Amino acid sequence: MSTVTEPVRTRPTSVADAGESQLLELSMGPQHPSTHGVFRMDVVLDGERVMKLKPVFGYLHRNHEKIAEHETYLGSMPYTDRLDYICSLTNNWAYALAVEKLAGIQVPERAEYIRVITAELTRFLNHGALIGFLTQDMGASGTPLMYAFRERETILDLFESLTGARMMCNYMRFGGCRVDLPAGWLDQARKFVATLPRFLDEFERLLATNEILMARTQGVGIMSKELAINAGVTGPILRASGVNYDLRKVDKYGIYDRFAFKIPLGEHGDTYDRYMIRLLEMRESVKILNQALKDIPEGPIIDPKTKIRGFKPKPGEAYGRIESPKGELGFYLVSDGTANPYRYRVRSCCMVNLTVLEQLCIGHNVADVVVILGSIDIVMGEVDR
Amino acid sequence: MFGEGILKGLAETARNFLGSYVSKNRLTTVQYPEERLPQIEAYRNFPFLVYDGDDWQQGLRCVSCFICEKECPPKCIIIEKSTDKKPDAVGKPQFYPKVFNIDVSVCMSCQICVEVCPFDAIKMDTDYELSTTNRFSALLWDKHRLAKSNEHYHKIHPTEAAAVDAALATERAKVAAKAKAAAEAKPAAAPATNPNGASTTAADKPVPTASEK
Amino acid sequence: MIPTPVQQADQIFVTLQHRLVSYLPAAFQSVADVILSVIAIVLVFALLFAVTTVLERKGLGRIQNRYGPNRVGPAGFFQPLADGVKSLTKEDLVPRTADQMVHFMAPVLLVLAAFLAYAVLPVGRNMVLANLNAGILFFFAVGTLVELAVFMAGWSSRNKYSLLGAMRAIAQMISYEVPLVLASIVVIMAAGSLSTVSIVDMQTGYSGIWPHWFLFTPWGIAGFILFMIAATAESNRSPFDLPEGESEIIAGYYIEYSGFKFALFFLGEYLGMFATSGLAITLFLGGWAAPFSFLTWIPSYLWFFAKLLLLIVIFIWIRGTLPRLRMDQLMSFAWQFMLPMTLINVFVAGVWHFMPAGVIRWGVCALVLVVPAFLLSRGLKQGKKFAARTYRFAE
Amino acid sequence: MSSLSSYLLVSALIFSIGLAGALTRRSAILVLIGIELMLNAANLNFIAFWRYGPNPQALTGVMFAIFSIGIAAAEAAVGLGIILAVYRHSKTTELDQMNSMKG
Amino acid sequence: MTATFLILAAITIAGTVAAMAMRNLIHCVLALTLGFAGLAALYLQLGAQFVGLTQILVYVGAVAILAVFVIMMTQHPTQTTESIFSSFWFSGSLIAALVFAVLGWAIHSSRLPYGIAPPHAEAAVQPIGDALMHKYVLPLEIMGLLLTAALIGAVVLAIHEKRRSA
Repeated sequence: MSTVTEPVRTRPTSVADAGESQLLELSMGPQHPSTHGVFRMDVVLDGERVMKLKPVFGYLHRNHEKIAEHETYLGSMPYTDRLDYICSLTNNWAYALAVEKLAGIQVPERAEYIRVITAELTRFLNHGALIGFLTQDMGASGTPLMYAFRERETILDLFESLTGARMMCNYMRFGGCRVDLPAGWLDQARKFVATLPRFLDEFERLLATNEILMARTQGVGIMSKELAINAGVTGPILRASGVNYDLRKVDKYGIYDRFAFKIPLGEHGDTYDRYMIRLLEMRESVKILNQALKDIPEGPIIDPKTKIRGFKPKPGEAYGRIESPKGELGFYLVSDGTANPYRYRVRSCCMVNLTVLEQLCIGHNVADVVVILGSIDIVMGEVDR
Repeated sequence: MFGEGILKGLAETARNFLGSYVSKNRLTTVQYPEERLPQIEAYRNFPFLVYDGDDWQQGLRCVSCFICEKECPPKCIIIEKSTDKKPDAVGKPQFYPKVFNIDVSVCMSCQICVEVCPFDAIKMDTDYELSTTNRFSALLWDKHRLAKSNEHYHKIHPTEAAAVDAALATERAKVAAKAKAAAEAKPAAAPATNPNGASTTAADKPVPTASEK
Repeated sequence: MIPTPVQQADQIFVTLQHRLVSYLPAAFQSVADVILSVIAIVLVFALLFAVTTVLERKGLGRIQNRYGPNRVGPAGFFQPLADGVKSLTKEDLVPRTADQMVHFMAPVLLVLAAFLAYAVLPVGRNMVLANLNAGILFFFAVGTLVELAVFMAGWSSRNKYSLLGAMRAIAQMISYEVPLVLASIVVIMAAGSLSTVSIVDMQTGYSGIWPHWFLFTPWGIAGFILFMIAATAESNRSPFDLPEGESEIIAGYYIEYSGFKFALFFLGEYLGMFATSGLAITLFLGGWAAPFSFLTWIPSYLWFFAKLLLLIVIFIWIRGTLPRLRMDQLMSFAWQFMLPMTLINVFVAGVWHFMPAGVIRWGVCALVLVVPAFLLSRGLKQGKKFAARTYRFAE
Repeated sequence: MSSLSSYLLVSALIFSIGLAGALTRRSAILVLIGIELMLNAANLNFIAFWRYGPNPQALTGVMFAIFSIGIAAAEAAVGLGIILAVYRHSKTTELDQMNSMKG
Repeated sequence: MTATFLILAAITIAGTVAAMAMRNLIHCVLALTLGFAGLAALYLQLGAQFVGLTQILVYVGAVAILAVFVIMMTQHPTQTTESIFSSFWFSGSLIAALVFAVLGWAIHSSRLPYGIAPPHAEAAVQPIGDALMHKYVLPLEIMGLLLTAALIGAVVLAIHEKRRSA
């Protein structure tokens, strides 16, 4: 028996429950299949109940910020693709926004529309993939995931024909976008967006009222408003806790004030709310897409004054933030007048959101840990940077 | 009633199961080696060096100006300049790269080298069947491996290549005219206007847009 | 009496076996008889396993709008061959700290136990290896060996995940064995026998074209559904596949197995699924009996396997749709829903026995089953705590 | 030696093994298992006597064995439960160390 | 004294001996299940199908698993036992040996009054059921009561922990 109990540690001192039952320390990850990357959780279990949980990250650390301080401003743009590698276009936008603030560059209208369209498509594919992965974490053998990926493929095709790459788009430039929309792209996009509500209906029929899903998610991992605000959580999981905070409404960056859309808010802050908020946000994204695809004007796509080579903004600092699909993604830049930023810092929504994991998981099951982690929606590329 | 949502879900999967036999658009899978997706024009993969004419060494547009080496974010380009000169794409005598290596195991296909190149010498290829059995030498592409003809460029990015060709042609005509004028006026004068002329071509080139709209 | 061609076709394997055995000296005949049957069972069900793995992957693929395996052989049907070759040629890794002997014994015992269960399943008319007096009891007895094998696998691997998986598996199997047995008790009550052969024989009659299956009674329907739910849990299939929940405890009790031993676990799991499905067919779906009286000319064994495939398809379908339950929900489902429902079902079967035939009997029995089912499911939802929600929108 | 007596001999052997285990092992669980073995040995006797007895139709031995199995199951459940309870109290299942009657 | 009997008896005795003598408690229980299975096979060989299968169901399926669970719950990592036998192992095994000697002598020397040649008898399930429902209905009910009491007792023992930790 020694080998079974070898890794087991008894609870140390508490007289009331010392030796009552044995605790099991379980290392979930970094090779665990449902940690969404190389993430590790040191979990202490009592039976299957989580008593302690320590998130351990840094396995994917690649020195992004320091590399960026040695790159030109443009040279960092492809690296931002790799932060949250599912939503490279929103990362591009956040970085471009920061540099534009720093250098005081104006963005032509058409480019703003393209940015909104690509960002909302990105939001759609991110939320779809997330819900797929979340149900996969619940053991749904991949069916919802495959449906989400079916739609994601089409979005990626659109991205590819626009930017040249499916995931590492490297599309936005300071003052606009790299290339204009190719011929027929808008029609293709309109046609595709018209099919999205049908996909959402299908998705809802498949799982939204499923008893097992409700039992697995309702009342699991409840995040209170206070906790969410105190921890600095942003994005859909903040709104699932009932806080009305969406940078698209708060900052009205880009041209988001031109579109009519609503912010769905949860009440309970549990995993089911986080799941449903994303479904509803996808519907709102479709609304924005329809408006943007209708209104998009002709015109230049990039400020003609922007220089590609030898871009040196005046000394100063700027913080550009957007509502990425996962939360507030911000880039803080300090320029000393040279071609490289003096300081480059990423405000990663994934990492900030991840800090609440322990509070959400304590007292739940091992199986719930995986689901809660899935509902927080992290990408290790952005957490570890 | 308990189980209603489960039954709804079962109906949905059954619909998809049957639908996958009926409608072809449900199946997004492409049976890869037999069927392939249509090549998307904007697609980019790894860089290649464009050459004009038939001789890849003579026709190479690269003048080894080191801009791409400097701008490349992951620093995967290695250039060594030649000591002698040869006429470049527009007809002016220029240095050429003695060594031009790209470590494609480091390259992240960001296209920044293409954007910064003032000579339209480096472009993005679309070849994606690149597996090799040697991860060291086979992934370090040298000048010969990188050199692809202008026809190849036309094949993979027709609109973009046409725009580039047009820009080059006007440039060439300008240089030729200037050379003619110089030859007529003062045969000893050295052609010194090259960098300005080249950068205007680069700025004139918001790549595929002009012709598409 | 000279058998008709239909009967000949029906009994072709039985006569073939007799013919083959008759060439042997009399002393060996009974032994040879058994050996032949065992070989036949092993071959047929191993083949069924191979076919099912392909079918499952293709079916799941189609459900998920994919093609599924279609590369090896015609339409991918030689995929199991490739898988088999792969698992045979893979290195067999055993953790250094593992309990070597137990680690080795576990998959063997699992497959052995799974195959043993087929001894009492009548796959066709006169086609049963052992017509045991207590056949169903035998079935459940060998089923317990599976629990032991699973425990041995999980414990001997010296892995915390496998131990968690084994604990889950045992807790689940023991909990669902009770409703499984109770769900089959209604049939035993009606048939008055524990012998699988006589239970099937009782269901071979027809009134008009309709067969006398136990399914066509209120307690039969309820018993079948309850049995299938419990069987899903017993064979660790989705949505009750917690012991091997790949997203939580990776592969559960067989995480440390590789190569052929891993394939054996796979085999054992599928064989267990076939066996419990076969028992469900035997108990509720008339075994090898044809569903309509005018279809009796189709050989009996074909009917058995057709029904088996139907149940397998349902398993695959459910797997393609549903997420997994949690351990506590699984347990409360077993004890708060399955156990009371099976007990009520036993009661209903008794009422059915003593009431005069007719519509009233049907109605009363159905009512006695439906009302508690409704109330219990309400209880499972914990007083409507689980419900679809509406959301508010902010501008 | 008759067939019956060979069964009886096996039964006696199992009984003695169980007894030896129950008397000598330190672990309370194994002591319980030893007792189970002794019960089983008795069951084997019942079955053997029923089988070789003058009146197999009466099923007396079989019935006795069935009841014995049922009671043994109850005994094992309660026994192991008690071991668990004792363990919670004294943190050991070793009989040598459970030497105090007072909690 | 057929070959089958010899094999089964050997398996049974080997299993029980291993169960009582092995160091690792889990191994003990696994060996014990072998012994129980051998016993069940002996019952089957004797024609007591119902009892044999019930034996497997109850002992392998329930008692052994329960024992395994209890072992896993009660094993302590710090618990390093030098000896698996208690301090009075010598007297204990002596007593057991004496008991076996007496029993063996008794069996050997007694002239069994009946049944040298086994008659063809089988305990079919139906007569057992009949007997349980008619002749032995009172013992059956009492056993049911006993089992219920045991169940409640076990539940009480299990709930005890929950209340304290809560």
